[in-house]
Amino acid sequence: MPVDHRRIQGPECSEDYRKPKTLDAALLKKGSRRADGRKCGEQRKIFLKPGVVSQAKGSAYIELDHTKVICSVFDPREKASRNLEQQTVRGEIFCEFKFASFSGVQRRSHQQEADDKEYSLLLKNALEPAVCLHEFPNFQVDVQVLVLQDDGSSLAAAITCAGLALADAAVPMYDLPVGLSKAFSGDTEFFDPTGAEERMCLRGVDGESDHGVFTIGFLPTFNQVSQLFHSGHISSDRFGKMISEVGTLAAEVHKAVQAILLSAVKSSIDSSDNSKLLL
Amino acid sequence: MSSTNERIICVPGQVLCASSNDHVAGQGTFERMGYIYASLAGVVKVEKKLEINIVQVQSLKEQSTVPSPGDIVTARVLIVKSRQCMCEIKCIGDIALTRPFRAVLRQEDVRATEKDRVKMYESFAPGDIILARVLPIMDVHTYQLSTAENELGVVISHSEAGVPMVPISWTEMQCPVNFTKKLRKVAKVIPENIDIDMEDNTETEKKPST
Amino acid sequence: MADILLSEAEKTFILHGVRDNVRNDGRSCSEFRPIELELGLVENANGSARVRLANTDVLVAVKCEIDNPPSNFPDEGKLDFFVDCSANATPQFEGKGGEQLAVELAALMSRAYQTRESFNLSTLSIIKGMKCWKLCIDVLILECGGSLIDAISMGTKAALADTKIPKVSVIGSDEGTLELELADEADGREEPLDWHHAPCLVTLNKLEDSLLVDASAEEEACCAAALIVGVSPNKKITTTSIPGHGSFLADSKIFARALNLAVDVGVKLNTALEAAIKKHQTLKPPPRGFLD
Amino acid sequence: MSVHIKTIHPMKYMRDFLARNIRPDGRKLSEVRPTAINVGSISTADGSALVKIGNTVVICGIKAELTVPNAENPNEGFVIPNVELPPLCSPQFKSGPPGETAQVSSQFLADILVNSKCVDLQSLCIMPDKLAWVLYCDLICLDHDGSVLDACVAALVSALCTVTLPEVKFDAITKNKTVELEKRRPLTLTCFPFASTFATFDENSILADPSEEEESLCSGTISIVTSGDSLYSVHKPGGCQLSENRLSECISKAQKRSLTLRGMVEKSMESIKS
Amino acid sequence: MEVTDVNIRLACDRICLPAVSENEVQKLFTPGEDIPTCAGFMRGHGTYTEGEDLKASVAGVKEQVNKLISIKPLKSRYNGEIGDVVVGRVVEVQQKRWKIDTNARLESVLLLSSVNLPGGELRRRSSEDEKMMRKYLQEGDLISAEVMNVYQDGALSLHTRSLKYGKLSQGVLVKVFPSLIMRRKNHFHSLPNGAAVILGNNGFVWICPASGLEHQEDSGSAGGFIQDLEKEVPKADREVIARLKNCILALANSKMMLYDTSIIYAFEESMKFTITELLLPDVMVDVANLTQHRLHLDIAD
Repeated sequence: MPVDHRRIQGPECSEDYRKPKTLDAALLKKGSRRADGRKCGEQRKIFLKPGVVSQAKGSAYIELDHTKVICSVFDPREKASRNLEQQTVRGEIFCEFKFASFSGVQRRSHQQEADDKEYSLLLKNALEPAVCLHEFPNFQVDVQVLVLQDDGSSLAAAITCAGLALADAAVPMYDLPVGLSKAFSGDTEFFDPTGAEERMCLRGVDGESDHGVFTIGFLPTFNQVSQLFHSGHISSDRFGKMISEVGTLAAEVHKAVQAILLSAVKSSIDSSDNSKLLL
Repeated sequence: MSSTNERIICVPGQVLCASSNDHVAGQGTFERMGYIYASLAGVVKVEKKLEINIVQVQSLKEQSTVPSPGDIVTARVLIVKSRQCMCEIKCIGDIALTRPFRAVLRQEDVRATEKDRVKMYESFAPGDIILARVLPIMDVHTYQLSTAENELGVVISHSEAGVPMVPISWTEMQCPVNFTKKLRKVAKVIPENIDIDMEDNTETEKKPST
Repeated sequence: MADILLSEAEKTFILHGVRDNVRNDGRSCSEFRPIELELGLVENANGSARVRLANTDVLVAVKCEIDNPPSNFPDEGKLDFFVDCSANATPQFEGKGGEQLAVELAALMSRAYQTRESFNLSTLSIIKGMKCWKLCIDVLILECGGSLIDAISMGTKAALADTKIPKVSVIGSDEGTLELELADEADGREEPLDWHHAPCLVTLNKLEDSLLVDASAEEEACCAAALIVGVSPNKKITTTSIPGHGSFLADSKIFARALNLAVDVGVKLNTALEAAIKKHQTLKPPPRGFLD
Repeated sequence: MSVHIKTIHPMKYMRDFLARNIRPDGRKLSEVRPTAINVGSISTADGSALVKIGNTVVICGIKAELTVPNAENPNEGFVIPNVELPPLCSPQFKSGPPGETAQVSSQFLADILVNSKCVDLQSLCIMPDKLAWVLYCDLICLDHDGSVLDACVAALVSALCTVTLPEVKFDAITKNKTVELEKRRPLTLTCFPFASTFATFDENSILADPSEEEESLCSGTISIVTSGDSLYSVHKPGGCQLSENRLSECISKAQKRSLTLRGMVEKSMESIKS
Repeated sequence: MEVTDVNIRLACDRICLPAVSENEVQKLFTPGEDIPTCAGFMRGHGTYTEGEDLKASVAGVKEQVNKLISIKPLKSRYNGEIGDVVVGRVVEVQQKRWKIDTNARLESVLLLSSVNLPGGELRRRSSEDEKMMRKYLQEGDLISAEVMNVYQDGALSLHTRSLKYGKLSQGVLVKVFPSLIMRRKNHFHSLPNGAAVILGNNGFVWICPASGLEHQEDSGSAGGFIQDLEKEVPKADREVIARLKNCILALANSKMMLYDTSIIYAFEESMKFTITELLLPDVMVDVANLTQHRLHLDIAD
């Protein structure tokens, strides 16, 4: 393997001291409570804050218990000219999604890994329908996302967080996008799953047919699904039903995001008023 | 200024009003299915023009706008060549940009008359701050500017002594220290105005920035 | 996926055609173009397939390697997808032009094959916790003419059907490292894979209220949104994704219709593919390759 | 209009302020920004800390792994610091491998660890020549608003304070290791080095804890690493000349600040223990 | 929605092409191959001399006009000639000119001064017109035009200064090899089946409802820059266009020359198949064969 001269190198090989996590079928116990005490349809408490990065045009931080994601958005800049001849009438969102090396149970590499790249694309596809792309032709808006700690639903958290960061950056948007995630195995459905629940549902417990995890990017005002990322094994009828149920769940998160943004605008108006009074 | 509770604050995707003949969507808004929605988080403003109410949303952060044809921009001259000069756009209207945009000002767009006799070196110098209008986009990656109006052209230019020069005609500026004259395409701005602005600001700037 | 230029009038013509359920080549909205399949044309690979879907042309090759099993699932093997959007297909892929698309396609494929129901990775185990097979599935895009992922998924399934894994025997162990011996190919002691449950991916392109199956490149350029659905032969959905900048109305009817259409088409696709593969396996025709 | 002066005449803007002994954000020249240290917030890491100095934010997460010691130092473990300046923290950075600034910062931290010996590498060895701990300390800047080195050093030291390592038994014959996840012991630090950065606008104006804007307008910066009375490093990459008096002034300020910072780390450590 | 079965065939069932050959197979030359010559020959395109010998520099067939020997390549991009009718796509709007993709090696040029602008023929092109250029033709638009001039470097200069040329409205573009388009007096055909085709010499074939072409000729005052995006083409016309498209592709697939008669015959012969059946390779060959047969009968008559 080539040596990375740009970083301080550790020993050639090292290994995790923890034993690999086994899947915990006990999460599926028929009781009404989940491992962290939530009901199946209950979301973790959301902590959301815009304007956390001073150097960015807009930014936001989201915390779903142990899942922690930070996002910053920059001014539109001219597109990295790939096709000079090709005039595009629409702008573009460029997303870079990265899991911090210490964000998961296992240490991750500094370089962008395959799932970082995949999530970057999924996030871009989830955000673009929400943005008035025609207002900045030939320009791209950079959206940078860093997952500080991953305990499930990190893509969903990133969508919500990036939506708020875009609004904070005053990028014109049709709606505030909301990300939601659901894991299911057999008859049990976990809304806003934790990392353990996600792993278990992705794998499925033997003998039960339907299982999987899906993340949905949602624009509540126009009732649009901008991203539907699913992995698992499920019948179309049930899947269709689950998607249609998402609307009500999204409305709640959407309200919360709107309220946070409103109060952020209010407080910045107040502070700018005060400073004008000082003069 | 009015206090917060008198203003309407909105977030992207919020319905502002029904769109009609006398209510149209302006900046920071968009129209869908007969309604005007906000596309920005900020304060709603309604501007009345010829009996038509233009509904706008003004963001607190300067907008993520890009120059559009017809805008008046403030730009800094970077390189002057014989047929054109390169600039970077610093402000669009009265919005200061955080990232500049590249732009080109061609020889034929420097002034409205006697276009063929324009000499770029006698109109601009690197470092000058100019006011210009954005032309319709021809080339994909650069904006084209024009100073072919009386009010457009050089507004701030520094002499070799490092002090701002004073315009003495629409083609000349003079250094107040060693009185050398330089040729420029000068914008028609009342000169005192600039001086007052420059001096005053140093006095009022002491408040903590927000 | 690869952008092409169309005039407004051409777009309008396509759009109105879809309203009338007559597409530019006479197909109805839910009709696939004729597909041509060839198996086993890459001799150096353990399995290979080429799919031609009108102008879309992909080559899929499977290579087997011995690897260490994943630490969290010691009794399983690995699948590794790699998509090469070569500049042969379109000059737009030159340099890094095709990279984003390649990542997207490879990720979609590995998601579609992620569950045990789609592909049983435990059949790739050699010795639990020590050695396993890793299948490297390389997809080469030769020409883009729309519905790329559909063709890739067919090619992958066919290439896996064509793949035979050599038998391995342990001949001894030395200080914790195992010595393995591969059976000679000539012995014919090779085992086929269990590929029957593998999914096919179906792209539905949305044009106004219609859903188009197997859109041509021109039609893709007109469509506002697309939904990719992975469908297994037993009518289950293995993966979904909404590529590009489009979105769908979250109406239960629309989604139910889209998902049901995808499943119906996907099942037909799986059935036709399986029949073609069976036919190939009974006929065992010599490879035609690229030269005619 | 102030915004316009700032974008069109940045140097004049700065000079006008300094002439009146005040900085654009209202601080005095020697005043540092409010600092906050928050430890142990990342539960997937074996040690972590978040440091805020004004707007500047740096997070440090430490992952411990097992490895074989180097042949040259068979009874030592490893501490590997790496600084990431992702495009997230400032538009001046591009994505991709670490740029020059990030490389210099990583090396700066590695040098401090070597010079100050704040972590006893021998304590990271489990069985000489066979098994040792390696601590991967990854520092990510989340907001790049000046004096990032100060925040990096503080984040690294505070995160190291929170590291706990499980007990490992190693059987040299069977090569079996048993990790007792329940029995964890904290890492002990021999000293607590902290960095203080100053920006030099000209010979007379030296700004403590400069912001990004100030750093870009000043001719150079100087970073001083101390732990109480001991001085570990003075890092002055270019810039205008500095008289000896000025330098010793800075050093004494840095020493004072390191004590304050140490107090803050201890306080936040207590808060997580309780 | 009714979902039709998917058709997957194996490659071994593929029909070998060319199943249709028009005449006896001509001798093919490969690059570097000696070309038999006559005394005092002249070196034409696609050849080079090495010592006394004349050799082919491209793969193709020999063409001899008196003493001029040239090799006509089998596959090539479009080599324009003055007076050719072409169909092209606007790829770039520049100052005073449009860049047009005509399948030639270099992008062709349509000067602002070579088009009819609204409001009369002889109007000076003002700078206002320059700024309005994207209003007339923008990226992606299709036009029919005539080759006005061939520049030194081989780039083509086009003009649309006739009422029959200009912006194309609703329809379908089919791309075939330029060599398959037969050179004729007329390249605009209104077919009896209700469709119209423009057989561009550059291999771009435009198929549209017959009304589409007529309509354009009426609108002289607009300079051929208007499009009707509102009008819907009736379903019956649409089916004719789809069938025509598939027939043209079937003929091209069998390397048959395209001109009005061959297209009409192919269309008529295809009627026993459904439109979608025409996408199947064996049906395509069948249609080409039947057309070939009818054309031979014509010659025999």
